[in-house]
Amino acid sequence: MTADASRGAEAPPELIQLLTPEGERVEHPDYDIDLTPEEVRGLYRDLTLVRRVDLEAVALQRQGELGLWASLLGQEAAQIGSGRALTEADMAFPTYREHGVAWCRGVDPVNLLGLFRGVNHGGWDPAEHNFHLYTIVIGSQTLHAVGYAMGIQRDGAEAASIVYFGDGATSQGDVNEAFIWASVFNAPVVFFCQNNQWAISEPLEKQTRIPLYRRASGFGFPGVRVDGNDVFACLAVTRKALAEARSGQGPMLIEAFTYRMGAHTTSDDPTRYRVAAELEGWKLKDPIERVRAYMFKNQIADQDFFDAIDAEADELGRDVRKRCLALPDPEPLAIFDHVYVEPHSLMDAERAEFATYLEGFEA
Amino acid sequence: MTADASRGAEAPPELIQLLTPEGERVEHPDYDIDLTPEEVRGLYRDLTLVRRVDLEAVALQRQGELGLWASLLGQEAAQIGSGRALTEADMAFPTYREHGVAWCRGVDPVNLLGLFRGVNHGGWDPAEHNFHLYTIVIGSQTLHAVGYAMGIQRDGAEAASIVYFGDGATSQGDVNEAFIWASVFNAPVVFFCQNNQWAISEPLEKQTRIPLYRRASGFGFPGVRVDGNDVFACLAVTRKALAEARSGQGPMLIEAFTYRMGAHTTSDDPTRYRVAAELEGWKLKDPIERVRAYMFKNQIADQDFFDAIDAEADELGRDVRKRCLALPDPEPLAIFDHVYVEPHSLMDAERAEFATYLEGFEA
Amino acid sequence: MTILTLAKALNEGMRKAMEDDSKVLVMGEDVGKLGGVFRVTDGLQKDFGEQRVIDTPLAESGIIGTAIGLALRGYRPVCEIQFDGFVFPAADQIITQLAKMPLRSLGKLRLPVVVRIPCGGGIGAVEHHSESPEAYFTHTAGLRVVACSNPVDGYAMIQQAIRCEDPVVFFEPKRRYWEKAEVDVDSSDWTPFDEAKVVRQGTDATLLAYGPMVKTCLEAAKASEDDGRSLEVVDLRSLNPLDVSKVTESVRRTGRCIVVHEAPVYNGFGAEIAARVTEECFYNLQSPVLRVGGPSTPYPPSRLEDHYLPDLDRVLHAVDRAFAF
Amino acid sequence: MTILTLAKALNEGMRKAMEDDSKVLVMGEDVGKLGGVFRVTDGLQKDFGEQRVIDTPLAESGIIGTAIGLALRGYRPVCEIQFDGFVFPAADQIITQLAKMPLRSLGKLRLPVVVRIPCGGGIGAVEHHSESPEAYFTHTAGLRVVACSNPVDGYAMIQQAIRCEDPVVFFEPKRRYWEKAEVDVDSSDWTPFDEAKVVRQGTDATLLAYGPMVKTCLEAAKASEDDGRSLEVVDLRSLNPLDVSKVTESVRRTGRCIVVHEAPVYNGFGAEIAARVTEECFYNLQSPVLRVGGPSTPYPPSRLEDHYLPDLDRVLHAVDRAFAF
Ligand SMILES: Cc1ncc(C[n+]2csc(CCOP(=O)(O)OP(=O)(O)O)c2C)c(N)n1
Ligand SMILES: Cc1ncc(C[n+]2csc(CCOP(=O)(O)OP(=O)(O)O)c2C)c(N)n1
Ligand SMILES: [Mg+2]
Ligand SMILES: [Mg+2]
Repeated sequence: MTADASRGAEAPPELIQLLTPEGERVEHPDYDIDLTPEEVRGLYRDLTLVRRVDLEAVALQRQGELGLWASLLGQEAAQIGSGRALTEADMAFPTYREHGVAWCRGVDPVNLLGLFRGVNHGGWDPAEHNFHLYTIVIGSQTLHAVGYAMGIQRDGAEAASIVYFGDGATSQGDVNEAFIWASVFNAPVVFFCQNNQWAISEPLEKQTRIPLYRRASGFGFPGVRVDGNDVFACLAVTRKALAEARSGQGPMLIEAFTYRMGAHTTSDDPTRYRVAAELEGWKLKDPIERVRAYMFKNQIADQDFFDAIDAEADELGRDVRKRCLALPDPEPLAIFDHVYVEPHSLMDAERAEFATYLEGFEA
Repeated sequence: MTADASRGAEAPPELIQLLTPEGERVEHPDYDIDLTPEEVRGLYRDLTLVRRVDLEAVALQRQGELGLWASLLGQEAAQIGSGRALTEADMAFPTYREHGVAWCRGVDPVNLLGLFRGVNHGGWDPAEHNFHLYTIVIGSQTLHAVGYAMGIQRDGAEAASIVYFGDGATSQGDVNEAFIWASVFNAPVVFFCQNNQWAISEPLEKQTRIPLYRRASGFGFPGVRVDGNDVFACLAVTRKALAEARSGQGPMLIEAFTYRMGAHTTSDDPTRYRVAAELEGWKLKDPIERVRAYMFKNQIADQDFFDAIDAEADELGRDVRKRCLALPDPEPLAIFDHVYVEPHSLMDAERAEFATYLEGFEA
Repeated sequence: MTILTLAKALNEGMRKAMEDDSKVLVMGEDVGKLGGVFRVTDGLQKDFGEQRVIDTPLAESGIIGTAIGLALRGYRPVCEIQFDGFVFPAADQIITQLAKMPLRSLGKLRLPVVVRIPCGGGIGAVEHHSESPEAYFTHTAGLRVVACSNPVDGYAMIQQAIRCEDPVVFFEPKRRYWEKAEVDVDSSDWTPFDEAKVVRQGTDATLLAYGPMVKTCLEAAKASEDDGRSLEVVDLRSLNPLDVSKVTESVRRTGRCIVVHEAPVYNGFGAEIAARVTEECFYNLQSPVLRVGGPSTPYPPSRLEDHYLPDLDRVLHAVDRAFAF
Repeated sequence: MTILTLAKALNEGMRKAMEDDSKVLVMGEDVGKLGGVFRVTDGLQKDFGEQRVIDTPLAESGIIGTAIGLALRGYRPVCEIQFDGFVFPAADQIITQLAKMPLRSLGKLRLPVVVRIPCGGGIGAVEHHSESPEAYFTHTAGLRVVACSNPVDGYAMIQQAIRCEDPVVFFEPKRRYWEKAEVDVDSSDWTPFDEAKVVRQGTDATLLAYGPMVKTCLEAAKASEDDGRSLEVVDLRSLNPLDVSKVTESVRRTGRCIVVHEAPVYNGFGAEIAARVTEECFYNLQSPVLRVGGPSTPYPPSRLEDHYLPDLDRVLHAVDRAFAF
């Protein structure tokens, strides 16, 4: 059913899917998952709330409260599915778009906004959440995740790392080096590529001429393509990959086949480079609608539940907005903070000089 | 027969071979080659002469006439086989070890020595020979070759480029980016990897856990493994790959499975990291001996022929030595030459200043 | 005369170069249909086709590495690095290959490659989108480094860079992309692009700047008038080579020199200027050459950038200091 | 007291650090069985095992990128870049990640990573094996940059760098690897590694150097005695931060300053010193700060390196010029 969506490349030979766009559960020989109604409701709640936070952030940007926002619209299932597969001990390395994963890791959404509002470059403690800071330089975090996984190996710990990156990122040298290192050291790392079909204005065929999940085979580890709009499948596939990584079976590449429903960021104008029909096609595969349909059909939730979630989402949106506006601007002298951990004479001198300079204005 | 040689990795599933170490011609369904006795003698001569030049260079280094030398010992067949597959219009991009390819491209061996003697960084005109300068920064030339091939495409020319690199180089980001670009643009480029089992002291398993030729599959183009000590097979495989590239069928990766018989360079001491038995095993697969055996068996040459080649080799060695010693040291002011093509005030000023400084000593 | 923004002037300059020479190519991320994130290549792919305006894979090393290969085949690639902070994956190709290959070949190879880098801050962007990495390249022998500051120069200098037989790193001050000026697009009677320009004459001190800071310095010079100070402003335009004679001529006359850039001061390009000017004008200097630049820290979050970036006040403060010596 | 070469002193220093802290790892190309191409890591893998002394794939970006990941997991990786000229593939990881991540995290993340770089020329090597890329890193805020010049400092400074909570780029002058000195391997009473050392006292001019050029400057100072000139030599040791007070104290006393390094002069680290010293010591300087360094060209073929590299004569020539001002 998603054959048409495989831009340019051949039909996806084995898209792992557990829930159709129409909300039908389907079986897959290698991947299955047994979810309690409670768990399904939890996933639905996650999906809905992160979409709401995302919408609020877009609005905040439109109103000038954020300098920029990179929307996850359309990619909720890929992020919630994979994010909920992680154990507390696992470590996640995001790009700049993993707001859904951040949610799963317990990062307060307001903390995501700091970077986009320009009050900091990253506002949470990675160790507290086992969720690394957002990385903007495309692909560079993949090596960090592999190094981290090599550390897990050395600690003999029961954990894995997972690293997120886009379809465009697969062209960077760093990402391919990360594949090599992970493979050579058999590191417990899962490569989670959200193929949202676009790298800003460039369609997938500018990065590869075969399906991305097959890249892994050239490096000697398995790659799979999962329906990135199917939260059940994303959860099942990632859970298995992480379990294998933790048990010493090495790395795995997961290509979550999905679609960037919005602009690349709020600065972008996708009408310049892509046709509306494409978007319409993908709307039919919405990651949230299918869960909702499934839940209705299987009486996992009633209208009251959905209403309650919507209300919670609205409340969350309001709360995020309020606290975003309250985010304090940093003090000018903060420019010199945290550049070095240990005392550094140049920083001290420049800070002092700048303080004197600023005092000159107050006088 | 080379299964044992596949260090760590599984047995080579499809090593393309047309001539066994014992000098027996074998058939391969996809690759064959019809060589006239004349051509076979030519290949034998090439192999012998480049080995002789190489030996002379090692000797020159030992005697302090070269600062360094990177020996091709053991890799003659990979280089001559592939080098002789090139047409004049094709362009080759070497590492620092492709003395055999240089020979095929008509580069005077003495010109190779300049770099190692320290009188220049590269002593031939790449355009004259369609043989690029030696590149020392591992892997960087692979992107140049792809860009060059993109130029061939734009020219609509009947040509291809070929780029040489080692097993170690496959770990560099640049090499993998080159694979991506070649694949995406379907560029007429052949990737010729001489897997000589070692990157200085590091065995192949530090770079990959599967056979290298399979790397290509992850990028969507074919890869093959050829017996790198079999000059017939190297010729046949490269010829076909180049023909396909020229006719618009895109890139190909050839892994020439061979062995670095000597040290990494004359500065290296391989006894620190590899066992003698390995070397002994590979001696039995010598790339020249098998051609000689084949020629004898098939009466393609008699003793007189071999004697004549040996004499030619000795003469060439003497000639190279003589002309190496005669290579002039560059003038001090040459430091400032060719840094820029167009006039550059900083270069002019520094050159003038240095000239005055030098004159101070003469006075 | 046509009124053009800097972005459009660069666009027209590239268009002209592409019309004049079919070997000129444009390549980079999103330079095609999108016309680049700043629209500097807008419309070029439409008019010159995908063979000449190439949307590349997302890999900066690949962009420069393949541009080198294209140049070896006789092409003249103009590469766009999307933002200043993303040039570093290409550092190796630029520093060890692009800069050194002509020398390596004893002059037999030429690499007429232009590396366009939108640079600098002041646009409220996130990390890596506001940097000024010029010093990494001015220190790299074999490269020419230039920075344009206005539409007139933008139109001319991009064409000069493309015609140059040496590799050129070409900085474009992104916060000035939308500034307008009258440009004579029919003339090609241009100042050589390795010459500085005195953009305002003065007698009491010399302000040296390039790229985004030229405008800031002009404003400072104007403001200084009220204090009765006459400041000369020199737009360096070329950072390697530096137009030493024009710079020293000015400083000898004024006796004071202040160099202004956005990049961190520590070992920034201002250091070279200060060292060189001092050596050449030692007896003419009434005060040491002062440097105004970013703090020696990474570029801060954008809510702090007004404090980070040199502005009118910071320049005038340095002028005061120079006069107080 | 033990007599050690610089290479061995570094080796012993690393060994000590690995014994003291099980989180210390050594990683790089050929650092294991081979012990590195200069044998600086000789024997470490044998004694600490492959988990702590890691032969890596041939990829510098990978080395630094994974070292960052290991540091995030609590390890203290000491990375070897095989030669100066091969650090550039790692430029992005060093400049955009290693240097900036602690700030990015508002101090929550620490990256105690050491990047060892054998540097400089004078060993008759081929291209890319003789460079001095320190200025690329001194200009990169977030990094500490140090250079050792002798076995005593080598032994101490490598341990200090490993213990430091900030990322450190650690330059080792490869042509001094085989120089010997007595090292007290039992003491850890060391000068802080961000302090300069006056290695010879003098009154008439100050020579500033680091790494390989310290020895050259000491020789020049000795030779100058015959001309009746008393030269002070300061080994900077730390390039970022610079020990400004020790440097300016010396220059104020002597009134003349010459900075010597192998790297190209143009925008090299000497530019920063010259600019800063001039600003701080303007009224004390009898002559401008002079810079002795490599020409602003790529490193030449080795038969020319004696002309390229600053030597006794070039330093003395600059001293003469300083006195002639
Ligand atoms: C090294 C680098 N080059 C360029 C950019 C500019 N840039 C930001 S996002 C982007 C496209 C990324 O595409 P993809 O990896 O598919 O991720 P997506 O944004 O679609 O999630 C580009 C080119 C960057 N951030 N880093
Ligand atoms: C970027 C870079 N890093 C490190 C080196 C140092 N070095 C020179 S050759 C070599 C090993 C290369 O191995 P391989 O690619 O297998 O080629 P071989 O020498 O075996 O032919 C290394 C690490 C280099 N030249 N360039
Ligand atoms: Mg994408
Ligand atoms: Mg090898």
